[in-house]
Amino acid sequence: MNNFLIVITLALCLLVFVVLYRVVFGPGVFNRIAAISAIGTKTLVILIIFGYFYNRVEMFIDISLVYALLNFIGCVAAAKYLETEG
Amino acid sequence: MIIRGEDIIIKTISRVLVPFIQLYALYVIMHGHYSPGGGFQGGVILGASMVLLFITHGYAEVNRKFSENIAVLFSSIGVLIYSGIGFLCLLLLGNYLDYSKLYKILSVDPAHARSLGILGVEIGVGFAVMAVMFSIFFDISTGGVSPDDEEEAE
Amino acid sequence: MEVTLLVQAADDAYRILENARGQAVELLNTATKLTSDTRWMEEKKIEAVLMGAQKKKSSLQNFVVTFLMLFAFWALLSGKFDSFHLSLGVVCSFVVALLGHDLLFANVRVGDIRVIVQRFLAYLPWHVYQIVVANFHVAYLALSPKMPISPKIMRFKTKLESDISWVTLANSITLTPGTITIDIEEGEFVVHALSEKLADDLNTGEMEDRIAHVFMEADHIYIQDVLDVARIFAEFR
Amino acid sequence: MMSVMTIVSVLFILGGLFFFTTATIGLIRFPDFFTRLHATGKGDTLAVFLSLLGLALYEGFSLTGLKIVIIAIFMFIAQPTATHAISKAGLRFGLKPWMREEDRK
Repeated sequence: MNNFLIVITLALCLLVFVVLYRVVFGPGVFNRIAAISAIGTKTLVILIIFGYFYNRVEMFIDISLVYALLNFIGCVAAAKYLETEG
Repeated sequence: MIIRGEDIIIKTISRVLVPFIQLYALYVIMHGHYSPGGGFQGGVILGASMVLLFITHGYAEVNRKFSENIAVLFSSIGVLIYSGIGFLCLLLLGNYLDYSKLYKILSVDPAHARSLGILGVEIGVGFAVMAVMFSIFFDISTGGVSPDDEEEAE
Repeated sequence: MEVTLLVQAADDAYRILENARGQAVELLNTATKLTSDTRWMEEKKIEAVLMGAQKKKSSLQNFVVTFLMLFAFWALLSGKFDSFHLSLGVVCSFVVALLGHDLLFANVRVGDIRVIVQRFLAYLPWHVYQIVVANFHVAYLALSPKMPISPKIMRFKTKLESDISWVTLANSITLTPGTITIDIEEGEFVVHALSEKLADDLNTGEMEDRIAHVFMEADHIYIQDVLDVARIFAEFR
Repeated sequence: MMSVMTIVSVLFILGGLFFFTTATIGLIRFPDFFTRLHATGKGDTLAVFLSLLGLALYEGFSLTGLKIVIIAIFMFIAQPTATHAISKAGLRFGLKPWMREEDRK
């Protein structure tokens, strides 16, 4: 099972790098925000899988929940800011 | 009733989520000595929940619950709790923040006293971080002048 | 001679009939106006009664319910059931409930909460099915070389009333195949659809009906629907 | 020897990885901002839900598993809302949706 989880983690990291293309080259700031939000969702799964490697799942779940919360709040805040500025 | 034309979806969702986020932040503060996190992280989440309420419900709603003056008061109280526990340890002939000396006034064994001392310090740090983060956001978003002051000036 | 009399009589008869019809129309008009007036007044009265009742009991009740929900959430998070941590939980939920008891239940609609929860749970399987279909659709579009999409923006008005059902509808639209809710402008949903067919699927209003059923909004019966005045008028003219 | 639960959770996680992959490919390949939001808004929601459900099953029915389910439910609520927030800001900002050539006339 551990090997399987390592493979999943590596695949997710690869996907994060693919999404990073949109963050760097994505035309306009909105594409970048959407891509960063997508990276956040992948990261929170990776964080929980890390918990299994270190045998401290309950600790990493807390971190992952915080990550999800801040991802959501940051996304809404950026959207609101651009809405008022634009 | 529904106010037509307002961004009702984000408003409703954040309205439902904010109490749970705040409780989660308090959980992170209170369980700082078992799990990751602690005062600073919990304070940041608490501040973030306030920011979410601010950007979705506007100045008036937040000001009714948690005004800027209270934020300033809370940041001072947080620092007071932190430094107060530290100086209390000094008075009890220990080092600064040497929690185990607190057993002399708490009537528990030193290990338990250490845990309680850490909890107290974390509550103080959490309050301070939350209030400072919120007032920084407040100042940035209103340009340093609160709408109440403007009304009085007019 | 007789012809003129006849014509006159016919004329008179016609005028009388015309008069009678005018009066009848007027009467019916007044009647409809009255029904709509009384309906409006009745609605106002019911609304006032409900508002008053809600205000009286709502504040304390909301506080208690919020407190209990938050405390359950705390117990789930904490996982430590000794007295010290539980008392910490009581204090924390009390503080948060004090600050936010008007947030969680801001616009409560009148309705049986147990029925709503039951119907919502019954609604979920269909919704999950829709989400899975939507994901395979996105996967197909993303992997197909030609990418058969022709996006368009459509607007539609909804008949739903409360804000929680609006939110459910908007999030459901976002999660179902090929459509996302972009905006709500003056009560109109602005939806971005990936193709004409998917937009038509949305226009049939199946999802709207289901959500109206979940939040008990399909159970209204308006007086206007029962007392169909328009048909009587059509008979007269 | 793997138990049934482990196999089911492996299947769930693989499903989550598949939808993550398609959402990412969609994010890269789709022509404009709104169509890309279709990919992230739908794909990531179900992918996170499936992977977290798989991990929760692997963990078993404990408090930790319940916490993972809480994250999944939170994402289920938050992801469409975030999508809505960004797309609304984009529309108000003045982004024009991409259309096919024949539709523009």
